[in-house]
Formats: sequence, C-alpha cells, structure tokens
Amino acid sequence: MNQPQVTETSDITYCRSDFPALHQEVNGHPLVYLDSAASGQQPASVIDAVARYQREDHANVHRGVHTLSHRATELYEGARDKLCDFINAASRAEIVLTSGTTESINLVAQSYCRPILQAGDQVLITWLEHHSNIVPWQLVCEQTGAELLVAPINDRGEVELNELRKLMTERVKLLGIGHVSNALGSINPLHEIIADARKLGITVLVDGAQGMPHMNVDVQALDCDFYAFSGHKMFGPTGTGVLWGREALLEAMPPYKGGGDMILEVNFDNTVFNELPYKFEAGTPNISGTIGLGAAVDYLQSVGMPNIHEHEKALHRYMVGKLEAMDGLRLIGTAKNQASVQSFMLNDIHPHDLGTILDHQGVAVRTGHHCAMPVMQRFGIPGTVRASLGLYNNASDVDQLVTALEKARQVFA
Amino acid sequence: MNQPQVTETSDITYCRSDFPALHQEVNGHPLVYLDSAASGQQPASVIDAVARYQREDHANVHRGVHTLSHRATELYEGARDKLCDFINAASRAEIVLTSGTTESINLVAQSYCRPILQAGDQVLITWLEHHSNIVPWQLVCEQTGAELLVAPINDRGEVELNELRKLMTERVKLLGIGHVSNALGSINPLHEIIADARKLGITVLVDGAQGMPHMNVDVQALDCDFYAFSGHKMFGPTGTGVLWGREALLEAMPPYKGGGDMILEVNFDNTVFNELPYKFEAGTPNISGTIGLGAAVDYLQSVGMPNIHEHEKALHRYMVGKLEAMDGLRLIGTAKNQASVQSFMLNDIHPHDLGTILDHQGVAVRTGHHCAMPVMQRFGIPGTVRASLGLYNNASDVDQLVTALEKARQVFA
Amino acid sequence: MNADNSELQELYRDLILDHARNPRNFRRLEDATHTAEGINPLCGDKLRLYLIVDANDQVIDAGFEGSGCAISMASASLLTETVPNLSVTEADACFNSVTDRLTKQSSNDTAPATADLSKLKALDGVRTHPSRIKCATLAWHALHAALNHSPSSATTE
Amino acid sequence: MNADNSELQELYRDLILDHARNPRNFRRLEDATHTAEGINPLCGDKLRLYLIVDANDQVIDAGFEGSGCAISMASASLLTETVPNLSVTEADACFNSVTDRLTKQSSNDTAPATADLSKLKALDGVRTHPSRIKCATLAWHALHAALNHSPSSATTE
Ligand SMILES: Cc1ncc(COP(=O)(O)O)c(C=O)c1O
Ligand SMILES: Cc1ncc(COP(=O)(O)O)c(C=O)c1O
Repeated sequence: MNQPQVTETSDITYCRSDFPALHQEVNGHPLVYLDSAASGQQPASVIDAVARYQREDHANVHRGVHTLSHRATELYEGARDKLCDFINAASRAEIVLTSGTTESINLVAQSYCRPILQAGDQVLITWLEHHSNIVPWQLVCEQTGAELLVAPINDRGEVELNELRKLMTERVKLLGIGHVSNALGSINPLHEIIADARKLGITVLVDGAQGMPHMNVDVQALDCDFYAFSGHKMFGPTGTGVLWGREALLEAMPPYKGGGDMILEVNFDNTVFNELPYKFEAGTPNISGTIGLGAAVDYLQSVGMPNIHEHEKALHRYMVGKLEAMDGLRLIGTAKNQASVQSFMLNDIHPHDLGTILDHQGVAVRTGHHCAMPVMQRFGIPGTVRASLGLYNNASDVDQLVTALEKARQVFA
Repeated sequence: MNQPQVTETSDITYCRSDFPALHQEVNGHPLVYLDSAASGQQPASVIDAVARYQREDHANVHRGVHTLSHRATELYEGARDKLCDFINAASRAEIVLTSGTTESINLVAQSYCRPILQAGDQVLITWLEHHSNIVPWQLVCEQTGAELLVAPINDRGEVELNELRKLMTERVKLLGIGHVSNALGSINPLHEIIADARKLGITVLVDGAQGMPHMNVDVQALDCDFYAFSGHKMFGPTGTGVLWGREALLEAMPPYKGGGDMILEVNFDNTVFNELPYKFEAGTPNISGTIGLGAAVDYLQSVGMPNIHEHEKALHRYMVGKLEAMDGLRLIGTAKNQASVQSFMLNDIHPHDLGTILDHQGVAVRTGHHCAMPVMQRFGIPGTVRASLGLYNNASDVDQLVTALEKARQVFA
Repeated sequence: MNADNSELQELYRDLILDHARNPRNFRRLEDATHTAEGINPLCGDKLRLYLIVDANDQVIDAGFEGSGCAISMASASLLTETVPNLSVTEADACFNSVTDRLTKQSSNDTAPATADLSKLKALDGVRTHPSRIKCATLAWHALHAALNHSPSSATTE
Repeated sequence: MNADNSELQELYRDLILDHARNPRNFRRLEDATHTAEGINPLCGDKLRLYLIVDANDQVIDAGFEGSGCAISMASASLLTETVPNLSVTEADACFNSVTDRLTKQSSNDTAPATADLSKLKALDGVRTHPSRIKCATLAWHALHAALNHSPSSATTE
C-alpha cells in the first residue's frame, strides 16, 4: 500500500463522513475538531449500536433466562471478545471492563499495589504522566508508606532513559508509564523500557489511553503486565474502558469492589468470589456503553490501525511544517517519535485566549495543562494549546487552524 | 386526581408507548416485560438524548474553552442539577456521579468507613440486602478488623425492628440498609429506623437502587447520611448512578480514586484535591450516560412520582390477587408495605425452568437468587421467580403472566 | 398443543422430567476417589459429583448431590448412568462430546465407541435455548474437573 | 474586520488588552490585612489578591500576583483600581454587582453608589462567552473570599 496522501481525496479521509458530529457549524464556521486527544467523536455505527441496543435488546446481563437478558449478555460479552482480539490478549479472562483508564489504574493501585507495598518500597513513574497516572500512585504511597519516584524528561519531551534506568532497582514494585503523552504526543520506547523492567522483576503498567486511538496495540508483544485504556478516546462511549492484566496477576489480586456479579456465593461469614474477569466487575456494568465500544473496535478494525497510523503520521508532519513556519510559534513537545498530538504557544498569548479566538473560527483545540501539570511546570508555562489529530482529520483542518492562528495574532497585535 | 385505574385506558399506562423496547415480539408473542427491578427500559426521550448528544455536542467536559466542550459541560452539569432537585439535595455539591449503586456503596465503604473503622467497631446491615450492600462491608470489615452485624427478617420478608434496634449501639459506625428489597419488594420503615440511628449517632447509608423507580425520594426528609442509586433502574442508561451524601461528611472524606478532574493542583510532593463533588469524580465521567439520566429524571417528573407510585400499587394489588388465586402458588415476600416487586414459587417447579417456560410465551421475569442469596437461604429456597412492575406495565401484562404460569403447570404436570 | 408448545416439549421431554423428579444415583459416595463441585452462579444450580475410579482407571461408580433446575438435575442424573464402566479417558471424552453436541452447530461425534450416549439425546432441546446450555453442561464440567484434578469447583460461567 | 471579528473585538477590547499586558498593582502587599487565592483549575489561572483594610473598614490598597489569561489578568487589574477607598461592605457589593452583571441576562444594578464601575463595562464581552465568565470573575471571587475570611482559596468551579 502506498503512503496515504494528506489530501481530501486520500482513502482514509473518507472516514470523515462516518462521524455525524463533524458536520456542523460552530460560531458560523464549519467545525474543525482538533481535540480528539481529550475525547474522540463517534462514528454513526457506534451511536446507532447503542441506540439500537436500547430500543431492542436491553435487559440486565448475566442473570436472566429470558430472551432480552440473553441477547444483552451476548452483545456485552461479544464486545469483550472483540476487545480481547483487538489488543491480542491471551484470554478473555484478562479483559476487565471498567469505566475508563482512570478507574483501571486505580484498580491496580488499590488491588495490586496496596496489599504488597511496604514502607521502603517504591513506585516509579515519569514526568510525562497524566494526572490519572500520578495521583492513584500518590494515594497508595501515602496509604502504605511507599515512595513515589519520578523519572525526568528532556527538552523535547522525551523520558530520559538513562535516568529512568538509574531509578529502576529491585525496590521498585511497579513502573507506571504512558504509552503516548497526551500533553506532548511523545511515544515512549516501551519495548526497551519493559525489557529492562522485566530483568529486574518490576511489574509494568502502561497507561494506554493515548496509545489505542493511534496505533496497533498488542499487549503480548509489548510484554507489559497491565494495560489501561478508555473507550471514549478510541471513538467509543464515555464511561467505558478496560484494564488488561496478565491472568496470573489478576488471579492473585483481591477484588477491587464488592457487589453483584463479582461473587459466586455470598454468606455472611464466607463469600466466594467469582472467576476472572468477573471478580473485578461488581454491579451492573455499563452495558450499552460497552456494546458501543465493541462497535468502535469493529470500526477501527475496518479502517485498519496501520492505515490510521500512517495517515496521522503524514498529517502530523504536515501540521508541524505549517506551524514551524509561523512567526512566534513555539512547539512544545518535539519528541523524535511522536503521535499526532501537538502542543504549542503563539508569542505570549495565553493559551486560554488563543483557544477562545480559535473557537470563534470554528476550530476546537484544547488549552491549559491537559491534566499534566508537571509537564507544564517542567516547561515553565501555564499551559499550551494542543491540536490533536484523529483518523477523521485532513489537511484542510490544519490549514484552517493556521488561518485561525493568524487571526489571533492580529487580535493581540 | 382519582386513583388511577388498572386498565389499558388509565392515564398512566399511556406511558407504555414511550418505551420502544416494549413494542416487540419475543418468541412469537408480544413482549411482557416484568423485569424492571433488574433493569428498566428507557423512554425514547432518554435514548434520543444520548444519541443527539453524541451527534451534536460531544466533547470532554470541564476542561475546554471550545464550544462543544462548553455545551457538553452544560448538559452534563445540567443533569447533576436535575438530580439534585429530584431528590431534594441541599446542594449540588452533594451529588457525586458514579457508575451505579454498587460503586456508590463501595465509595462510602472505602472513603468513609475504611479510615475510621477499628477492630471492635461494627457495621450493621440487614438480612434483606442485595449483595452490593453486603460485600463492600464484608471487604472493609476484613480490611479493618471491624465486625459485620446482620439484623434478621421475619417470614413476611420484613426486617425485625426489635432485633435491629438491639443491634444498634454506639459500637455501630454505619448502618447500611435498603430502601426497597429487590428480592421481596419489602419497603423498609426508614423514617423510624433512621430516627433511632440518629439518636445513637449512627451514620446511615440507604441503598436506594429500588427506591428511586417507585416513589418520591427526598433525602432531606429521610434524614439519612448517604443515599445510593443507579441510573438504569430508573429508566436511564447503564453505567450511571449517584452517591448523595451530606456535604459535611463528604467534605471530611479522603478521595476515593485519583486522576484527572478531582484535583486542583498536582505536584509530586503535594497534590491539592478539588472541591465537592469533583473530589470524588476522577477521570472522564460517563458524560453521555449522565445526560441520559438527566432526561430520565425529566421523564419521571413529567409523569409524576406520586402517579407512578399509585399506579404500581394498584397493579401490584391486582397481581397479588391473581397469583394468590392460583393453586400451588406460594408468594415469597408478603410485607405489609411492599413495592411492585413480587417473588413467588409455583409448586416444586424450579424457578429457572419456570423462567424458560414464561419466556417461551414472551413473558420476561427474573429467576434465581436476585443477588440476595441470604434472603434465599432464609427462606430455604434456591431462588424465586420475580415479577416486577414498572410505570409502563398494565393489567394485561399481569393476565399474560398468569396464563403463562398455567401453561408451565401443564408442562410439569 | 400448538407449535409453540412443541419446542417446550422438546426441551422438557418426558425423560428429562423423569430424571429431574427422580434423579438416579442421587447420593454421596463416601469412598469417592474423584469429586468436584459444579456451580452455576447465575441461576443457583449447585451440585457435587462423586466418582469411584479403580486402579485400572475405570470409572466404577458415580453419584451426585445438589439442587438445580430440571435440566441440570436430569443431565447430572443421566451422567451418573453414562460414565460407569468407562475408562477415565472415555469418560472425559463424553464431556467433550456432550458439550460439543450442545454448543456447536454441527459436530463430528467425538463420543467413545464404548459409551452409550443415546439417552443424552434427550438434552438436545437446550440447543435452541442458549441460556440453558450452562444448566445442561454443568455436571459434565464437574466431571471434567474431577477427572483432571483441576480446582475443585467448576462453573459454567 | 467582518461581523465575526466584531464579537472578538468586543471581548478583547483595547482596555482589556492594555490591562492584561500592563496589569496595574501587580505586586504583593507585604502588610496585607486580607488575602485570598483564586484558582481556575480548568485553565490554570491562578492569582493571589492582597488587600489592606484600615481600622474603619475602608479598603486602602489592593494588589495581586499570579498568572492567567488576558481576561482574568485584566479583570484582576481593574479590580485593584476599583476597590481602594471603598468600605468593606461596598467592595463586597462590587463582587455581587460584577458577577451578576456577567452571569445574569438582566440585572438590577447592585453597585454601591460610591464605586466607579464604568471601566468594568470593558468585561461585558464575556457575557457571550460563557466559558470565559469564570476567568472574568476569578479575581472577584478572591475578593469575596478575602473579605469574608472564607477558606483562603477560591475557585470558580
Ligand atoms: C437493592 C439493590 N441494591 C443494589 C443494587 C446494585 O445496583 P447496580 O447493579 O446498578 O450497581 C441493586 C440492583 O442490582 C439492587 O436491586
Ligand atoms: C495519557 C492519559 N492517561 C489517562 C487519561 C485518563 O483517561 P480517562 O479520563 O478516560 O479515565 C487520559 C485522558 O484524559 C490520558 O490522556
């Protein structure tokens, strides 16, 4: 296959028509949605799968003999199978359905780490992490007396591998590291890092929130221990997500929450927990959302993750070229290996003001700290403007961003 | 207003046409949905609110200056306001949005109880509780060395108030009690029980999963400390729910999960948590589901909870009359004060077999232990058949249930 | 009875109802060499299967205790009539044969030649009742668990 | 400029841009009698307001430090020019007046007669930018918090 062209007519940008939300005007301009790193838009197939389920098949899952309950269970468990296949998990028992990345990481912090961490132990993260991959570890460290270590990043926004390696010792019980930085787009060299961690017996959790929408993820090839991600970042519904974990680790962990569905038998003096993955799924799950997430996986597979990756790579290169050519524009995040997420500043215009001016022209970008305050502190800035590209963006979106930025410069001239 | 009549033509049964899922055939028969206690069907207005949001307004909330993000935030926070008003909370800061009752109860077990419970302390529940109001307390008791006490129930399926009172001492740090039993329909005399608890300074959590769909709930009038409920039981989406808590209690509790949105400021050595209710809402919430739940509140308010309550009461009376007239039918759960949830057995036919035979005739009932194994043990039965009535059911549904039961009797004759 | 009922009758054949009401070998085998529990948490079916396997790896007796729906009771009862006099390998092959037969559209018959599975055809009605397949296979999962010394509790989750 | 830009110009009036670039009273008051922090966690605006209130409950000086967008900086700067020489009660009334003016469709003017709020009209552009109202009111929330000795950190969440 040839390198996809970054033009309206390249194969992949036909995707755009699958996304109803993109076809609207905002403030009198056609919407240019450059905020997929915060949350992706949904293809009609996902929206319809959820609505159809509600109109035709809804009932509670797992517990019913009647037809609707059976249909709902098949659809819900079918989505789990799709997710299992999508990330190449060894078994569906390893696919724990959660409400999102944040819950997945908290689950590991509380059920895996809390029982084993002791004073003197360490948890290691990096300076690049999203708050969701920082605060759960702060909480569990405080609860257990363990220490939180943070590996620094360089001026390009890359983790300093030598420093990271120095911090990896057998005192470290878990390394929590992002696949892709949501603030800077940096793609971490996970294979290398995980190989090092393996040698020292360090358990590795990958925060995959920003990995899933951009590239093919194979958890067995990655060789990590946990991989956490969110449905809404991969064009599925909010309130859905996955914790993938190695079966042996999940098996050994106590349950995270108690409730319906996660038990085999309840007695007041002796409750028997259910098997994996149900042990970690207490209560009525997000049935409709998970079915929608299954439809999102179908959609991504039909487009093809390698195609998406190539398209985004080319479009990101195009965007960086345009932005670099702008006077007074400073890119924040220039990792050698970067996903289609780009932060920047324009002169001394506050990101928040820039965001408003762009919005006026229909261009939706995220501004602020992107839930990664330490990154902002590292660069000594209050925040950035972030333009993130998804499979549905095209060169014209980038052009309109640049035009809008020029107008912002005029306003603040 | 007159007592609604239990006929197709009574005002309230017009609701039925608002629910698309009810208008289908199952196994060649018109669907008779008698499983609302497991999960309610959704009115078209809820399904459409979710789909419309996804087609027109979706973006991540709280963090964006662009138009879609602002719209999404307004819709999401607007749903919180509706919920606040619906249960008459003193302030929107008290409405913590969760993924459902189970998560709400686990939140209280871990964030309220876990830090304060010590060996020798007690948590008190009743024999009527759903697993979601048992297992979280078992877990926290195991974690802290506290003891779990269980108040017995009588043969009608009512909590024995004298026994409950005997167990209430100042050693009890929390009473967890259901509003309505999902297995037997018993409505607990909460005003009386809570008044007693208040005198002893016992904190009271009400599991309101089955309260919300059937009656007007006013948390201030109830005078409890926490009230937990699920969206999907009140005709909203799965993956949504609320923990209402008194502001002063929530204020004093440490966060439950760490992540985005629940912080004001993240530093590696000092993280400042956000104010209520955000302190308890880590990560991207279930935006679309919560908006759908807001639409469900609108719907319930438009029908009117008192109307729903009266309709269900009359219909339940009708159903009980019909069932009692059947030879070999044994009602399980005959509380004086009962919601429109009815468990029963027919001869010695196993509930599971009965469920299949009813399903064959389009009648959807729940069979089994209903996530309330202790109740089944109390009655010495493996499970029951449960027919639960919602606002959309009518007398013809009951008649078809009875006809289907007659057929089951023939098969097993 | 109308067409509607014929499918129900297919599920609840007389043989099934008979075995459900009067389960054969419904007893604990005190000197069991192999045992396993089967739990179907969703509907509360719960049974314990006992086997006596002799030194030549022949199953010489089978029994069970427990409670459950007609389908699971009948299936367990039929099992205890089927496996005696089979070798351990043959008995385990019955597990595959029964589960394949009930869960797969078409299946090549994997039943050992020595086993008489003809009565088990009575379970075929569950094929069109997917939510009941777990009931019909519960005892067989317990058989498989017992013979393979896997964890003492099998579920059909 | 086209119609489109006129709304933007309404928001970013020259007066706003001037105050944002050259904030007045941008300094810590060492002998402040009242102080409060304002944080807008969503966009990272963060400022600390200092007030000196004399024995007669008159505000005699105001200053601030911090960083934020043009709107929040300009609003804080304008605040420090507005409240000196007002009584504590009058200054607090300005908080109500400004927040009402920016958040309510129509509002009866609650401004104290002695205060000159005319310059604050420059903030009116945010009325049509609901996502920016928090920026414009941040300093005023800090004022309210400082004067009422409520928790030392105010947010516009
Ligand atoms: C009484 C009761 N409590 C708690 C729950 C748990 O609710 P959910 O499964 O929505 O978390 C349910 C419903 O299953 C219930 O009926
Ligand atoms: C890198 C990263 N980690 C974690 C999260 C948290 O995901 P969620 O908010 O869906 O739980 C996000 C998204 O906000 C993210 O970008």
